Amino acid sequence: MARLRYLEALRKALRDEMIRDDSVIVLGEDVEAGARGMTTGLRKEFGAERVKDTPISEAGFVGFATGAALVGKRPVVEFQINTMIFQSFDQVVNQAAKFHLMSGGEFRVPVTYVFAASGAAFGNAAQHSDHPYPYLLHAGVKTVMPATADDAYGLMLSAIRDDDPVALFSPALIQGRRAEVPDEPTAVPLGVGRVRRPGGDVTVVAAGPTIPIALRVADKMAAEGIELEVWDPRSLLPLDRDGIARSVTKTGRLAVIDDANRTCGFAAEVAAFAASELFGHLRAPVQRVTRADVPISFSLPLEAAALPTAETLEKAIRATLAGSAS
Amino acid sequence: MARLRYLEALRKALRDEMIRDDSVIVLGEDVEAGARGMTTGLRKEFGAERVKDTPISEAGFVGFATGAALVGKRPVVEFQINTMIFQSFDQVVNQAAKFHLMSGGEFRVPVTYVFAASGAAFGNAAQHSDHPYPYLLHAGVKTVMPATADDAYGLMLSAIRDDDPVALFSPALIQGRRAEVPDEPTAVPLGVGRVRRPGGDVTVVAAGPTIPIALRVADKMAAEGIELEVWDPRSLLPLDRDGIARSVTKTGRLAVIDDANRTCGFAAEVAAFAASELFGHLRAPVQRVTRADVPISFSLPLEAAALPTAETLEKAIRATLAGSAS
Amino acid sequence: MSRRGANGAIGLEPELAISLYRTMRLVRRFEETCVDLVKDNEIAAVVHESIGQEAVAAGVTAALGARDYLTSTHRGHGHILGRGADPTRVMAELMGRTTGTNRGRGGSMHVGAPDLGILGANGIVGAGTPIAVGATWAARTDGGDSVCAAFFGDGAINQGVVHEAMNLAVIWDVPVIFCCENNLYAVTTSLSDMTGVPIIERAGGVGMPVTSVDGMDPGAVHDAMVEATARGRRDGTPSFIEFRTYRYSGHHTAEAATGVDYRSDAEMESWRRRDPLVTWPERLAAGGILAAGGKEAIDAEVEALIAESVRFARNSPWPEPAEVLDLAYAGGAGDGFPATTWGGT
Amino acid sequence: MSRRGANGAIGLEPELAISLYRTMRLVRRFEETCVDLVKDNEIAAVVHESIGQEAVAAGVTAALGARDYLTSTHRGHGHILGRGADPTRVMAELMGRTTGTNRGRGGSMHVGAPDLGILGANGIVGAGTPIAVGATWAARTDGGDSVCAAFFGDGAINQGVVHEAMNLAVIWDVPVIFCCENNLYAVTTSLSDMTGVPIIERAGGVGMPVTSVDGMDPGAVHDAMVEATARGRRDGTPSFIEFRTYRYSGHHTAEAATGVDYRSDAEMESWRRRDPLVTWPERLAAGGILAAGGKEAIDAEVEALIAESVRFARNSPWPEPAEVLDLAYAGGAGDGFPATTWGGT
Ligand SMILES: Cc1ncc(C[n+]2csc(CCOP(=O)(O)OP(=O)(O)O)c2C)c(N)n1
Ligand SMILES: Cc1ncc(C[n+]2csc(CCOP(=O)(O)OP(=O)(O)O)c2C)c(N)n1
Ligand SMILES: [Mg+2]
Ligand SMILES: [Mg+2]
Repeated sequence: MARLRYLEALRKALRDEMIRDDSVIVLGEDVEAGARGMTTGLRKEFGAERVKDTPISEAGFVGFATGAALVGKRPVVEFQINTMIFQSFDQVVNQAAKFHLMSGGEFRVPVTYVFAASGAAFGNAAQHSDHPYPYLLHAGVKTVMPATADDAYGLMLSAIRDDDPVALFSPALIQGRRAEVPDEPTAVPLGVGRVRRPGGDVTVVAAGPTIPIALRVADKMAAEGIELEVWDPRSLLPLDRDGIARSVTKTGRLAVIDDANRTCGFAAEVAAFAASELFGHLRAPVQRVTRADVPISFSLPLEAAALPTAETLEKAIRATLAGSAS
Repeated sequence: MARLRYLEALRKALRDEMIRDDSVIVLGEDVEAGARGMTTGLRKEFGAERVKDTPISEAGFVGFATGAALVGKRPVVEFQINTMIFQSFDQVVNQAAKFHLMSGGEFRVPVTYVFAASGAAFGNAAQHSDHPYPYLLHAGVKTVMPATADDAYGLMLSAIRDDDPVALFSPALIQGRRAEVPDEPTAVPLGVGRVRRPGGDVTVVAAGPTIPIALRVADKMAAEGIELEVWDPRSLLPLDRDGIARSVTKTGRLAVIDDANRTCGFAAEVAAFAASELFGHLRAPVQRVTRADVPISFSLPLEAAALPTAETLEKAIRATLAGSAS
Repeated sequence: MSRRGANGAIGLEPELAISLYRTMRLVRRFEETCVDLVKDNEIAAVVHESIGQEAVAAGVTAALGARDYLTSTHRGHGHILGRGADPTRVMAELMGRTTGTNRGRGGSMHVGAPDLGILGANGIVGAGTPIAVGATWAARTDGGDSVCAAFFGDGAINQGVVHEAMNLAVIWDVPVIFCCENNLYAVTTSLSDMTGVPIIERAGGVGMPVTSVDGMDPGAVHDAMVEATARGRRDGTPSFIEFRTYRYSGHHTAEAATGVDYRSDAEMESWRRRDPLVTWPERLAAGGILAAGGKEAIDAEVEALIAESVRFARNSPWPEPAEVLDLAYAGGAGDGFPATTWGGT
Repeated sequence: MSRRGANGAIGLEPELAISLYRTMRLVRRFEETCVDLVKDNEIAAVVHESIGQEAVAAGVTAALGARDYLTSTHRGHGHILGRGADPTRVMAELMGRTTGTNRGRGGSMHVGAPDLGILGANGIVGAGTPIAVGATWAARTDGGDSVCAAFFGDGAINQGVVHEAMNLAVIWDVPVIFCCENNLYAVTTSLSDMTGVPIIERAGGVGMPVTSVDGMDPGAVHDAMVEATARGRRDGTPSFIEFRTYRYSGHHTAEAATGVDYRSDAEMESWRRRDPLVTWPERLAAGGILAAGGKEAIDAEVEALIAESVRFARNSPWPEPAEVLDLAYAGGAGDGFPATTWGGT
C-alpha cells in the first residue's frame, strides 16, 4: 500500500496497464510533457508509438482512437479540458458509442476517455467549468467518477480493460487528495457503489467532488444525532441501483447532491429512479442539490453561488426530515 | 383559419416572420431547394441574402449564425438531420448558449435551431434516429417540441422572436399531421403547457410524437372508465411545472412517455420534479416510458422494440393504478 | 496488384479489366434491385444509390490488398460489394434480417465487415475519415504495410473533421488514400457554390500528394489508386484522389417525392453518355479483351447472384424484438443499465 | 487609416508609430501586473500572458476602423486593449468585479465590448472564427464596409471549425482577416510536429490571399493588415496573415508549477533579443520619431493608468451571490426554469 494522490493513482493505473498490456496507448494534447499530470514520464518509458501528442483536433483524434480500437488497440484519450468533449461529440456519441451495435456486434471499441481536472475550480469561467457527464450518460456511454485515489486507481483499470468506450472524470477539486492505494493491480468493477459513511436517517447520494461535501455535512449533522448514509455510486453508468435501493429501503429518505447541471442531470436520473422503483419506501420528497443551470460566472461569488454546497445540502436534508420539498 | 400540415405551419410561421421582420434569415443545408419542406420557395421570395444554403459545415454555420445574431440578425438554422447538432455541439452549448451570460448581458443571441424530421422514422438506423433534445435541456437551451400544426405555428413565432437561442424539434412521425392554424400570427408563449385531453385518474405527460400515442391509449382506456389527462408541455424548457402540478394534484398519479433516451432524459426530469415538488400528491410510483437506451437498430422489429409505445404506456398506467412500479 | 499489361487502349491485365466490369455490373444491378425493393417496402427508409459512380468503387477496391482497410459512406454499396462482401449478406442487411452483415442492426448506411477490413459505412458525412486514419496507423504498428481507402463525397470536404483527419495522416505518416467521389452535388447544393477553389487544392494545402482522375473510367481510377497505394505502403504517405463522377439518380430514393430540381437535363445527359457500364465493355470489346458473348455471360451470372441475394434475404429471419438490448454493449447490458428496466419487453 | 509617411526606416506616420509603442507598453505592463495579481490571488485562476506578442496586437488593432470587428482568444488582453477597451474596466473584469467589461461574468478569457466591435474573447481554441464570419457578413448586408480581425494561434489551425470558417468567408465574400499568431507552440506542442506544411499553405488551400509577416515588428504587422483590410473593404476578400511571434512566458501563469519543459534557452534568448518593447522604441529614436524623454513620458503615463486600473478594480464591488441567475437568459430566468427552484439562494 502506498499513500497516493488521486492523480498519481490514475497515472499508476495507466502505467500498470501499459506494462501489462502492449495494446494500451495514450493520446491527447500535451500528454508527452504530461501537462495534466496523468501522463508524466510515460512517453519516455513507453516511446513515441504508445504515447502521442495530438494536434488540437478533438474530433479527429477521438475518431482516430476509435479506428485504432477497431483493430486491436486500447487507446486512452485524455481531454485536456472538460468541455473538449463538445468538439468531438459526434465522434463519441454517434460513432464510438454506437459502433458495436451498428456493426451487429462485429466490432468493439475499447477506448477510455479521461477528463482531466473536470468541473469548476475557482475562476475557470463559463467555458471551462462544466461537468459534462450527463451528456454521456444520456448517450449511454459508460461513465465513472471516482471520489478517492483508491477508486481512481481501481476504476481506471476497469475502464481500460472494458471492451466498450468508458469515460472517466477526474474532478479538479479532488484530484489532489490522497488515499491508500494497493501495490498490486486491484480493479474496481463498474457498476458497484460504496457506502462512504453508514447512517440510518437519510441516504445522501453523492459522487466525485460532492463526496467531501456530503461527508462534511454528515459530520456536522451527526453532532445533532442525525445520521446520514453517504452513498457513492462511483460508476454513474452502469449504476448500482440495487445499492441505492438497499440504502433508501433502510432510511426512507433520499437527497442527491451532484456537481452537474440540474435539468436532465445525474441527480434527476437518481431521483426519477427512486420515484419509480423506490416509491413505496420513500417517506419524504426526494431532494436534488445541483448546479443552478446557469453558465458558471468567472467572478468567485457567482461561481460559488451556482454550485452545490454544504449549505444547500444541509437545507435539503432538513427539508426531507421535515417532510417537505426544499 | 386554414387546415395545414405541421410542416406547412412551420413554413408559414417562418414566412410570416420573414415578412414582418427583415432581420430574420434562414441558413442550412439545402434550404434553397427546400429539401426538408420548411423552406420551400423562400429563397425565391426573399432572395439570396436571406435564405442561404450552407456547406456541410455544421460547426461553421452554427457559429456563423451566432455571429450574425450578435450584430442584429435573427437567424433560423435548419439542421437537416437531428444528430447534426453533434457536429456543432460546442458552438451551440459552449458558445451560443453561454454568450449572453459570459458577456455580462452585453450581447444577445436570438437564433432558432430547427431540427427537421427529428426522431426515428422506420428504418433510419442508429445515426439518424436520435431525438437529442435532452442534451439541449441539460445545457439550458430553450427547447420546444410542438405536437400539432397550430402549436408548430405559434411556437415557431415565439422561437424566432425570442432573444435567446431556442431549439425547435419537428418530429418526423408527426410533421405530416394537420390542424387548424389561425390566419393571423398568433404566438404560443414558451413555457405554457396544454391539456390535450382532460381526465381525473392519471396524468400522462407526453410531448411531440408521443402525444398521438398517449391519446390513443387514453381513448382505449376510457372505454374501461379510466380517464387519463394527457398533458402536453409543448415547451420542454422553460417547462410549465405549475401546469403539471395542477394536473398531478388532481390525479395523484403520473406517467411520462417520452421519445428520447431514458437516462438523464426529459422523462427523468419530469419524474424528478414530481418526486421533489409533488411528492405529497403522488399516490403511486411515477412511471417513465421512454426509449430503451440502446442505439436504434435499422431492422424494424428492433427499432419498434426500442421506442416507447402504446403498449408500454398502457402497461405503465395499469401499474400506477395498481400502485406498483412497472 | 495487377499492373498494366500490353493491351493498348485499356492497358490493364485482361482479367482485371474484365473483373472491373463485373464489379460495376454487380453494383449497378444490386442497386437497381434495391430501388425496386424500397418501392415495395421490402427495404425500409431510403437507399442512396451510387448508380453512375460504379467505376470509382470498382477501380478503387480492385487496387486494395487483403490486409488493407476501407471506410465507406451513406452511398456505399459499391465500395462494399467491390471489396468483396457477399451480396446475399449485404442484401439481407438491407432487408433487416439476422443473416445480414450487421445482423440487421446497421442497414444500408452502416455495412461493415471485419474480415474484409471494411470499418463501417457511415451515415455521417466525413465521420469515417479519422477512424480510417486510426485503424491504419494501428495496423501498421506491428510492421504491416496496410493502407486504407477512405471514401467520402465532394460535400464532405467542408467538414472540419475531414481536414483534421487529413492532417493527422500527414503528420503521423498514415497511408490513408482519401478517396473523394466528386459527383458535383451534395444533396441539392453544387460543389462550385460551396468551395472557392478546386477540391484538390483544399487537400493539397494540408500537405499530401493529390490528383484528380476521370471517375467514369475504372482503369484510370485503378491506376491512380495503384500509384497511391504503392507510395503509401512504401513510406506511409497518405494521398488524396478526386474522382470526377456523377450520380444518375437523386440523392436517395425519396428525392423525387420532395420535388427538388437542381440539375439540368443537358448536364445529366452529358454524363449519361459516359456511363461506364456502357463505355467500358465497349472498350474491352474493341480491344479484344471481352470476347463475343463475354459481357452477356457476366450479366447473366450477376443476375443470378442478385436473384439469389433477394431470395436469401427474403427467406432469412427477422431479429426478435426481445433481442433489442443484446448488442447495446460489448459485454451486454446487465444490471445497472437503465435499459434493462425500461419496461419495453 | 494612416498610411506610410516619409520616415525612412519606419515608414509610418509618426503619431501612429508612437501609438504602436504606447499600446505595446500598455499591454506589457498590464499583463505583468496581472501576473502579480494572480500570484497574490487578486485575480482568480490563471491568465494567459501575451508578453512577447504585443507587436501583433498593436499593429493589427491600429489598422481597424470604428465600425470593424474583432474576435479574440484565451491570450487576448493585447487585442482588447489595443482595440481601445478601457484598461480600468478590463482590470475590473479580471478581478471579477461588477464594473468589469462583462460585469465579472467573463474574466480574462471572455472579455467583450459591443461598442468596440469586440465580439468576445474565447476560451475555446478556434471557436471565435465562424462567429467572426457571421458577424462581419451581417454587418455588411446593409451596405457597410466593415471588416473583422479574427485572432487565433498556430495551434488553432488544426481545429476543423477554423477550416470551415475560412471556407465560409471565401465562398460568401466576407472580409475577415484571419490573424494567426504563430508563437510556435500550443501549450507544450511544437507547431512543426503538428502540421506537415507551413501554416499559410493550409489557409491558402482554402482559397484566400495569405501572407506571413514578422510579428515582432508592429510596423510590418500594421502594413500587412492595411493591405488586407483595404482589399476586404473593397471586394469582400478574406485574408490570412501569419504573424511570426513568440510568447516569453509559459502557456499561462500556472505553467511553471506543472514542471513542463519544452523550449530551449537558446531559442528563448534569440526571441528575447527581438523584444518589440525594446527594438521598436530604439528604431523610433534612431529615426528621430521619438524625441529624448518621449519613451519615458509614455511609460510614466502607462504606469499611472495601470495603477489607476488596479485601484479602480480593487475599489469596485463584487457581484452578489443573489444575482447568480440574472443573466442566464436575455429575458431573465423566470418560471419554468429549474434554476429558479434549485434551492441555492
Ligand atoms: C455531418 C452531416 N451533415 C449532413 C448530413 C446530411 N447529408 C447526408 S448525405 C449529404 C450530402 C453529402 O454530399 P457528398 O459528400 O457530396 O456525398 P454524395 O451524397 O454526393 O455522395 C448530406 C448533407 C449528414 N449525414 N452528416
Ligand atoms: C478546442 C480546444 N482544445 C483545447 C483547448 C485547451 N487549450 C487552451 S489554449 C491551447 C493551446 C492553443 O495554442 P495556440 O492556438 O497556438 O494559441 P497560444 O496558446 O499559443 O496563444 C489549448 C490546447 C481549448 N481551450 N480548446
Ligand atoms: Mg457529392
Ligand atoms: Mg501558439
